[in-house]
Amino acid sequence: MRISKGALLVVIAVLVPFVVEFRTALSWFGIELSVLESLVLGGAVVLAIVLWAVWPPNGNAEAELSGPN
Amino acid sequence: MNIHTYEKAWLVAAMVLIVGFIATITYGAVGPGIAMIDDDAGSIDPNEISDHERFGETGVEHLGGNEYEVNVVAQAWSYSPSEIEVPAGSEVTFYVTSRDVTHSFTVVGTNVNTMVVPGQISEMTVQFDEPGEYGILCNEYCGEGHHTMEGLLTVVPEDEFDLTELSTDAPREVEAGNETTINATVSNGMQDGLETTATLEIGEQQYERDVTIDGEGSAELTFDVDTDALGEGEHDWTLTVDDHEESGTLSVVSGTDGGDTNE
Amino acid sequence: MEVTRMSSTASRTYLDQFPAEAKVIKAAFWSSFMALAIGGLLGLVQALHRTDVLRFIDPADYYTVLTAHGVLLAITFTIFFLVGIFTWAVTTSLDRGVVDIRFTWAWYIMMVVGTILVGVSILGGVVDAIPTYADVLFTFYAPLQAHPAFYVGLVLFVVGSWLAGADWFRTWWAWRKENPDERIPLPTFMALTTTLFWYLCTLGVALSILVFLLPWSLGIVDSVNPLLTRTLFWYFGHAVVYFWLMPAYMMWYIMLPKLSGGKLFSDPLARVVFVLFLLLSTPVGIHHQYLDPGIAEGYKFIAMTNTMFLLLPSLLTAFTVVASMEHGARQRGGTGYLGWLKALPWRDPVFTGMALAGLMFAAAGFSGMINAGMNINYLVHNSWWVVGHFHLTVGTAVALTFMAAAYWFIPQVTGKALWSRQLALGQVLLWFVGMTFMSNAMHRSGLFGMPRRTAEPQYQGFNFEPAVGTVGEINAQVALGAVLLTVALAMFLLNMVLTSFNDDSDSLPANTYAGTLSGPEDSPAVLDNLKLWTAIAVVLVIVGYTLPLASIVDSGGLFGPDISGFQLAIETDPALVLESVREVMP
Amino acid sequence: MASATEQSETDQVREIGHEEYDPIGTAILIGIYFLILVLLWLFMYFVEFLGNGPTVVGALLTVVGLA
Repeated sequence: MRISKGALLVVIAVLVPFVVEFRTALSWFGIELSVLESLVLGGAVVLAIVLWAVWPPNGNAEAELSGPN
Repeated sequence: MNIHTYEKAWLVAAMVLIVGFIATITYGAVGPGIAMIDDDAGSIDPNEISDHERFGETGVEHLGGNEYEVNVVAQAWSYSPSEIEVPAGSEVTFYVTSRDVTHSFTVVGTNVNTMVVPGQISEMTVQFDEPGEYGILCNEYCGEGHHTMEGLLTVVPEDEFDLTELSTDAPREVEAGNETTINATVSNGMQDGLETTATLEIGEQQYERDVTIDGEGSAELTFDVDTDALGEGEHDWTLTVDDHEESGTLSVVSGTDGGDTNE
Repeated sequence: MEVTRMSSTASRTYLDQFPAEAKVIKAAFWSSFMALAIGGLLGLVQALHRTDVLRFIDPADYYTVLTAHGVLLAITFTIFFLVGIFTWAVTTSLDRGVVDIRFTWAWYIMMVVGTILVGVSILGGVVDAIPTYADVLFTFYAPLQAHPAFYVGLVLFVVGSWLAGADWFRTWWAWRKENPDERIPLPTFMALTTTLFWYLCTLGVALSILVFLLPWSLGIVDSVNPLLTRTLFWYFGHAVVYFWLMPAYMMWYIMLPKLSGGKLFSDPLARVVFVLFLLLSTPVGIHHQYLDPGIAEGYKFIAMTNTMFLLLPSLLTAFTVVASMEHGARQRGGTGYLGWLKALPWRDPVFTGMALAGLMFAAAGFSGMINAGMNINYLVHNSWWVVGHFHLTVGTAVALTFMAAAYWFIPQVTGKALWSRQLALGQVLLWFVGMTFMSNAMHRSGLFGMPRRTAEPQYQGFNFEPAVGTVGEINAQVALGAVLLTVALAMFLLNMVLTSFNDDSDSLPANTYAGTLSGPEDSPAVLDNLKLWTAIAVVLVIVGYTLPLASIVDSGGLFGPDISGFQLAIETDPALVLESVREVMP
Repeated sequence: MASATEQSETDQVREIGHEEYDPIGTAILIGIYFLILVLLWLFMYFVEFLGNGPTVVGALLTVVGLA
């Protein structure tokens, strides 16, 4: 784990407002996402973050950081 | 006191932010000229609204030029008038007061919004440049029917707007052979004079009158109707002045059936 | 001083130190949780009704539910928690108990009686057997009239809170005699300054109720001046939001740094912040009346300027608190410009709840700035935007901090370990996510004119036109958020109940709060001069309010122009409805 | 629950005093917050609000007209 499970959950939670408002922001540029597309997008981002988090750390710096958590 | 450099910088930035906000608001007041609801319109006794010079008769009034005044009374759970029509390109001043509890007069999707507190008169001046249709709603809780309190504001193209009112006085039944008249009153709510044509259609017949009315004036029109030409039976009539219409039915009956009931 | 005190109590819980006070605090917390449970559930009923997802109450009853939701959550939940936490803060930081525990119980019971009176009078709106009526929402704007019991209950509750304040002052005076040369410990300083502005602001609502509304509801006086009582309400109504916010601030200042593993960055600045709140909380209430007739634009501008400067203490708090967290993270081994964030104890629900509450408050700060901006108020006034705003402030910054704090405090005052930390962590995260959905949609819908306080915002003559998406999507977001919040609420209550029955009392943390990097000795002694700050606060109030109040009384009369009371219920006043119908008929 | 206070103490890997502590991360975060506030304020005021007309105007308008 690159970050603690608690921190991972927090990151995912904090992501929610960004996913929700991403749609609004895109619409100013004329791109209209449907609710489903937003959900898929959000899911993809969460998946990417989870993958990043659980990927075995490939450097010593990461291992050191995950210690205190 | 020992304050960290970053914190000092943040203190300065926070002050800049605050002053910037105040500056923006001040710009809004001076630049685009946004005025707040004020105490200019004074107070009013809610029990005397009906006799009040302004609110005794609610609705749109023409002040001259492109300036209008709209007097509105809010009460649980409606506005009087509930439908308001003003022309595009006009400057409209709303005066709103409440007969009972606190309401609001909020034009949906715009920055036209005021609380309506009983005992006080809200005054706000708004420029309507484009035609459009806006809902009006009450956004302050005013009792169980609060959510049903609504109105409609229509901004019509300038050339479709007038404050002409048409009312008619016509018999329902007339004896064949007798002369009868259909009377109409055309009033002009605008300050400018009105020149138009009134048209009465009854059966196959058509009568026309040119009307000229001064600002804030009215004209009485009398149309003599030839009952012989109509013949016995029911005759629908329509009186038209610009796009205002009044209609009714005149029955021509034989002399023995009944009298000339002019109601 | 602080360090020695903390080490002397290092392994003891609050219950060990102050068993008698712990009982009152526990009672206050549970009163608070009961209000939260009922009020929260009613919130779900409203959210589902308004958004047309599920309607099982009469639209008229919606307003009874809304009144109960507002009063129970904004007043009862917050203030019961506050009196508990302030009693903890004063006794813990002074390291002495209250002067007379019977007095402490007396004010607590008085507040409970007040709450019950208010609750029952509101309940009368839906239960026919109770002959009361109080569908006046938590703002009770005259001439909407409630049953006298409603006003009496509010007065009892507020007077109870005054006595609570007196209790803290007495405790402090007693400590002062024994420690004449000490600086006031920070938590006590926070409690006392908050109490002072509470006294100042509640004078307005007390005046409004005792002189005008209560005599009027009893029929002793015939009428009231609606603008006057409304202005007196908001004289109190803005400071009250800071009153319920201050315990959350206290938690962020004295608990968050400790939980992060560090120390409070600056004690002197914390004092400055609380002094600023004492000075500026009250003379700003007119910013709730930007769109009121009868108040001159100049007074609104003055209120706006004061309000904008009231941002300063909150902005300073943001820096101090985050810096304290960063200090903790770095002591725990965090490195880098932002990498230290990973070293914070995110698994700890107490920490995470408070940190997320603080994050939400940063967002709320922004919508609050919009609300404060005088003319931009035309855009958002009384729209759902405002509801979105205060669900971020009182509904998250305060409520989530309180819930997170409860995970620490309930073990402290009961001597029982928290039942489940995992459930607690899930709960604070779920609350955050639920509120994100609900509040975000509310803010957005306010921008296209969706009104607040409206049972069924669906109109005959027009439709709302959102800039993005549809009204249906907005409603779905609100309903989803409300459901998530309700689940989070249930998780919280379950954890609290099971903690109370928990047999495990091992490994309880000691009753400590954060030390400071820069202590009180770094701050000028004048900061502790409460008399001086109170005097300045009074002067500011006089400056801010004398002229507007004088002009309101001058134009509308002290008791108003014979305005009778209205209890606008469809069943009780058919004549009024008829009149309305007649009015709209051509 | 014990970890809320005790873990934080046992977790401490070093002691940082007031003089040596440099809250650079806080400065960055607060700087980002500042930027967000400024941009959102400008957006809300000049796009959402002023673009949401008609708006209530007053006597000041004539002053601007003359200017």
